[in-house]
Amino acid sequence: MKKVYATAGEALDGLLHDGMFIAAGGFGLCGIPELLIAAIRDAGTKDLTIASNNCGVDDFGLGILLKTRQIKKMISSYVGENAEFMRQYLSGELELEFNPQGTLAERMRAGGCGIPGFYTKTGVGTVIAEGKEVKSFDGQDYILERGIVADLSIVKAWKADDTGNLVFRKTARNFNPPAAMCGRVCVAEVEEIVPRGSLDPDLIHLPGIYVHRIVQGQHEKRIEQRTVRKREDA
Amino acid sequence: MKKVYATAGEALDGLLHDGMFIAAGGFGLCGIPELLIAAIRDAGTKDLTIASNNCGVDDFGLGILLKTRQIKKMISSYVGENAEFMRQYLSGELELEFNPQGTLAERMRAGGCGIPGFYTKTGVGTVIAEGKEVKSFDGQDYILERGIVADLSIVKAWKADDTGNLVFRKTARNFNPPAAMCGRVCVAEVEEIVPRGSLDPDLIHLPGIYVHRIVQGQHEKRIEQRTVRKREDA
Amino acid sequence: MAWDRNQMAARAAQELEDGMYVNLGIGIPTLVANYVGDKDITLQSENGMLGMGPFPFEGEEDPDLINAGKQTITELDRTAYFDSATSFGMIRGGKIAAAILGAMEVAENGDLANWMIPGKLVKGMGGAMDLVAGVGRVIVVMDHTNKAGESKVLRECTLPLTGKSVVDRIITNLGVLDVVPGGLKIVECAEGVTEEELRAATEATIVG
Amino acid sequence: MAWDRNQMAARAAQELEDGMYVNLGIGIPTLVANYVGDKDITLQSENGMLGMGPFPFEGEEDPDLINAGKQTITELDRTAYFDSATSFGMIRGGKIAAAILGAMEVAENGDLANWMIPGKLVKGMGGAMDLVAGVGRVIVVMDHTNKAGESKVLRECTLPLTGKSVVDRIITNLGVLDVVPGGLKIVECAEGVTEEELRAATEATIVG
Repeated sequence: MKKVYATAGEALDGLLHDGMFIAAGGFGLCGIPELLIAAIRDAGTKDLTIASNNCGVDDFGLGILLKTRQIKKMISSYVGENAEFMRQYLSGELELEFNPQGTLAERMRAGGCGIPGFYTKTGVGTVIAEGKEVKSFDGQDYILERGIVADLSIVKAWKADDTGNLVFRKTARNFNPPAAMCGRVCVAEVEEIVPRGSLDPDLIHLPGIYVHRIVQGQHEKRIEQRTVRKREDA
Repeated sequence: MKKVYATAGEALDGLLHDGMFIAAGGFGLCGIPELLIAAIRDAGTKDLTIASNNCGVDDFGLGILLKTRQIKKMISSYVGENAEFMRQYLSGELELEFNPQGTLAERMRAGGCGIPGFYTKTGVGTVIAEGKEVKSFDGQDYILERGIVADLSIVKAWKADDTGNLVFRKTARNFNPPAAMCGRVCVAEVEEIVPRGSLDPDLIHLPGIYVHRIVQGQHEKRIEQRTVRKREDA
Repeated sequence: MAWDRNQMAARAAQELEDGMYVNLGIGIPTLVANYVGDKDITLQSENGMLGMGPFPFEGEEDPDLINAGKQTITELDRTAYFDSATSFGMIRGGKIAAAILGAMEVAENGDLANWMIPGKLVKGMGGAMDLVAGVGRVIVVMDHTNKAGESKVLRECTLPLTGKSVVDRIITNLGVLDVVPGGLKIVECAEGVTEEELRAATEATIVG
Repeated sequence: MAWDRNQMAARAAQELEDGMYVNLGIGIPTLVANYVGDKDITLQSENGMLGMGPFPFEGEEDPDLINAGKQTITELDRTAYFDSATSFGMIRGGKIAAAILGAMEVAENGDLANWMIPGKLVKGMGGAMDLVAGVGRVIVVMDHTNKAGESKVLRECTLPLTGKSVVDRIITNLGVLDVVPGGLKIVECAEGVTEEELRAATEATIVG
């Protein structure tokens, strides 16, 4: 069963269609599937609904799909840092569903784990609760949130073996595992494909069962806010 | 904040009381908190409700707490391999709540993650669904299962650092992470405590936030079913 | 004449396709692994492992490495370990393409009973209810009749269910049947078994 | 006379006890890390990290290592990384002892508003709703009044809520108040601030 593809475009071949629902990993510009996003731009797939914590910046990450008007709706927790997003949203061209960050992560994990709904305290008594079932457990109110199942997941990992076992690096892990879980098909881009058997089976973050296609490539890995401290002289 | 204790007994000091609810890691006799179980036997704590996938064998694992009649109720998915269990259960001395294995694991994880209830297809139309709310999502029926929050979790890991970061080994991981998550207090026994900084932060299975006390000790690690194959001569 | 245990396992192995992630139950289903041939099949063990290998050589048993039947096993170069919540997440989430399981009874609507006999010692369902509710395809492998010669392929199950309308295909010593609208459809008969013999041994409605 | 930003952060740091796992919001709360002294505090960053270290030295920035404010940071010898579902699992599950957050408005019943102003650009709540609903103790650090001199400590919030009845303690430039039955209780006044001044600057009911 061949999972490794030569390019991001080939890895997405046959998986894209207008109006589809995509779940994407990444937080800010950290750990985003930048090669697959670029390939979706090149494919020109339209009317996309995308569940992703953020929507990139104007010229990088999911922001490039805004510029080309390929996104119909975003499901996100935070969409600052993107002027084009705000323009399209305020003009009514773009739909937006805000999800609390943890609710979004759990909705993805739930959808991937066959859980169609779960109860959470997050958002009780706020606009987030509007239209949602409220249920009391042990005297406290919770709202029902739905699991997400996407047509396609796009994620970015550090290393993979050819069976799709993935390892992430530092905080670039973030939404990638839950996003990968919730897709009917999942395509992963990685910095390095290593030989089978070279990943310690105890240390695999996401087993290959969740990953259907893999592509290796060069990543820009742009930094959104470079903050540093000075080396103090002793 | 000192988390490391010298003995299993000291690690449990002040945490035990009659009638309490304990969640225990392990599958069969693999990855069970054998030192903490022995310390609970020695402490003589009674009327325990224990959520654990299995209940050990007659003279090892949780089975030793059956012998001493310390267990009032088990929440488990499989309790074969234990004659004393069956005797106490059939005579009405021991209560038993069967949970499907995946439901039990998810109930622990949910309780630890602040999710008081979730819906699952598992058990729909069976005795497991009796008395449980049924809800339809997208035309399919699911039952509501509750998150578990235990007074105490007891788990077994391979390695820990002194901040409680844990690493497990092979299939001995099993129920240990979800069991650890669902306890108001969690005590972990490990084979080795390593210096802070010697565990790769990317490869920690359970962050120390879930682990309040740690004890290092010698483990018997008994094998329940030794199955082998012969070396074929070439 | 009919299939023996190994022939049933070999027939069940034909259900598996390249690239599938599969969970095999205890008993005859375990034997299926011997018949997958060149197909790239990854076995899941629901206690937290993908890529289950064969039993270890004597002296190489590892107490930290067992399967869901609590037997010592080995790992492969594709193996990944994970916790029980993750393991059943992939089962419940439909990521496992197929489960091949034994059964006490199967009904024509796909109901499955394989975990308890009232009045007898009850050991528990383990992961069976999760598997039949969650995996892509449930294939039952069992003897067609019980020791008393009574059909185990029934109009309705008499024993407490493991899952409701969950079975897709039944492979017995007498042949292969699919659960279809209205009843069961004969897919094939075992070598030396006639369709009449298969029908005679089956209490369930056979359609088509 | 009143506390400045650093004095507010220093006061907030007094809320933290040895062994606590804590989440700090953006702005003044971030400064709290400078005042924990010898206390063994572990900082969570909700994008998937426990044991957040300081900013990196110039030239050592790692694009794979950022905090929830998307700033480059470093790791410590206690650090562990995990995915976002796990991260918010520990938040929602009450494993984080305290969150110290900024606010636009706080009401006397503990309602908190800090994520949106209708009619203005809405960026989203990020993890704030999860944090205030989940963590053990919510401590708000903010100026007591807005730029127009109006109280931000109110009978009722006027802005859309981040969480309902979630705030435990409010630390402002004028003092410290606790949310108690019936209203707010003055815990202490900032240096040079009288109780009368604090009351005058507060719209909320003050009890006790």
